[in-house]
Amino acid sequence: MISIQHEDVDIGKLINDAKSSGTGAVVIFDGVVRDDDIREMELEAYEEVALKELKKIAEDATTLHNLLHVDIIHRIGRLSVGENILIIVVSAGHRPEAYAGSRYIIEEIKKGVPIWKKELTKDGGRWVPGDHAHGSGKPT
Amino acid sequence: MISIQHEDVDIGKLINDAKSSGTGAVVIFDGVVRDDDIREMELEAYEEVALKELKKIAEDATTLHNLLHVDIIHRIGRLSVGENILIIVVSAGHRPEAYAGSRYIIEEIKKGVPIWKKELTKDGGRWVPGDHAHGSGKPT
Amino acid sequence: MTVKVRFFARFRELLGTDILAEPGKGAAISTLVRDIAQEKKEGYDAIFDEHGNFREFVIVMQNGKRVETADAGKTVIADGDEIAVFPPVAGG
Amino acid sequence: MTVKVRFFARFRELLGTDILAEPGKGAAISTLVRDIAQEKKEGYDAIFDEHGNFREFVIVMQNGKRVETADAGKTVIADGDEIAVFPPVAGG
Repeated sequence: MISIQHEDVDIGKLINDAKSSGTGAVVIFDGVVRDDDIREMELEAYEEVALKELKKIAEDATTLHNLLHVDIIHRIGRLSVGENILIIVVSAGHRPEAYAGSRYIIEEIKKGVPIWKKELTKDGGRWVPGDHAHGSGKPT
Repeated sequence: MISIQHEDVDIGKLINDAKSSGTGAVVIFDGVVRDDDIREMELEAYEEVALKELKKIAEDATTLHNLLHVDIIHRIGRLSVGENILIIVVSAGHRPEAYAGSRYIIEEIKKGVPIWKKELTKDGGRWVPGDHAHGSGKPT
Repeated sequence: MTVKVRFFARFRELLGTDILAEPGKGAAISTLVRDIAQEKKEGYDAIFDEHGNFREFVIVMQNGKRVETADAGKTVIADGDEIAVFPPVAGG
Repeated sequence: MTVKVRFFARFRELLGTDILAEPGKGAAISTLVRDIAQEKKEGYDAIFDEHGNFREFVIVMQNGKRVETADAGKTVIADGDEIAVFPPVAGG
């Protein structure tokens, strides 16, 4: 499942569904709203494009790291401290591939998928600057 | 929770419990019985020593990688294909620490914790050779 | 012809989004965006520098594909296009 | 004095485990393990080479702490000790 959605997901169920007979390792990344003196976080996406790019990242990760299954769920809307922002579930035959595939996906998302975060503090709001100054990937 | 046990665990609950206000990333490793033409796997541990070593690994990982929370659950007994063998949950402020801490823990477990696996096939059984020929860590 | 302009994040807050515009035939992306942004000085200043060029960090897409801002002055808009303009991304 | 010898994995299958032994005062670990293993040739051969030395991969612990097998011939057992002997680990 590749999805941009408001609702949270059942990670335990995703893990079970990620397993097939060749699975030896499942690695899950769960990005969480951190309490950097904020009340909430507001997430916004260019949904159609972001979803297409997440699908492309999942495909590339599968090929590059020999993955058996990939889920990426990126949440949008208002999220409180401690809530899940991004859940990545990957399965592979062996652990090196599962770790590398998981890491590849999160780094690619940070690099180029059109999603933005605003931290809502008691003094107002602040857009989170991206990790990568030039944003959304390379021109195609 | 650091544990060697027969029972499975609720990974979703572990993830929730791993979160604190400083948590920005949770990484979960789930090692699974892979279908290498086997029927089941039988796991055996030198329990008291293995548990002590898992605790030491968790402490070292916490210090080295600035983790906020660590769970390690290693199962023993008979497990079928697809069942969880080892679950590692780590939380940290940021993703590089969470990934590095998780990886550190699994590699240390592979290197030195006295646990053994026997693959039960239709032709009998076969003890799995370890990743590290000389086994259980350094002399102390 | 009708096109839709979508701003995101801070640009959306300053300029709104899903703006339907009717540029003349042969209009370039940068002209279209400049015309819309000019209605609100703060929004214009967020996107364009003092020479009227896209600021270095601004990202522009035409129908979901990135257009280098340096080329946006010669990239012509077609009927039904969706033009998106946004600051650096911060997902994950 | 009484000590307990624990074999694990393949060694357990060949020799049993949780074996209570009463070695004489001053007995070394290697002597104790050799005496017990000798009762079953296949078990003995799994742990010791043709010169009666521990095979290179064998791991020995005294009360949960590793003892180099090269030193096991001069490491003396104390009353109540737990001696563990096992093949390379494969957890995780």
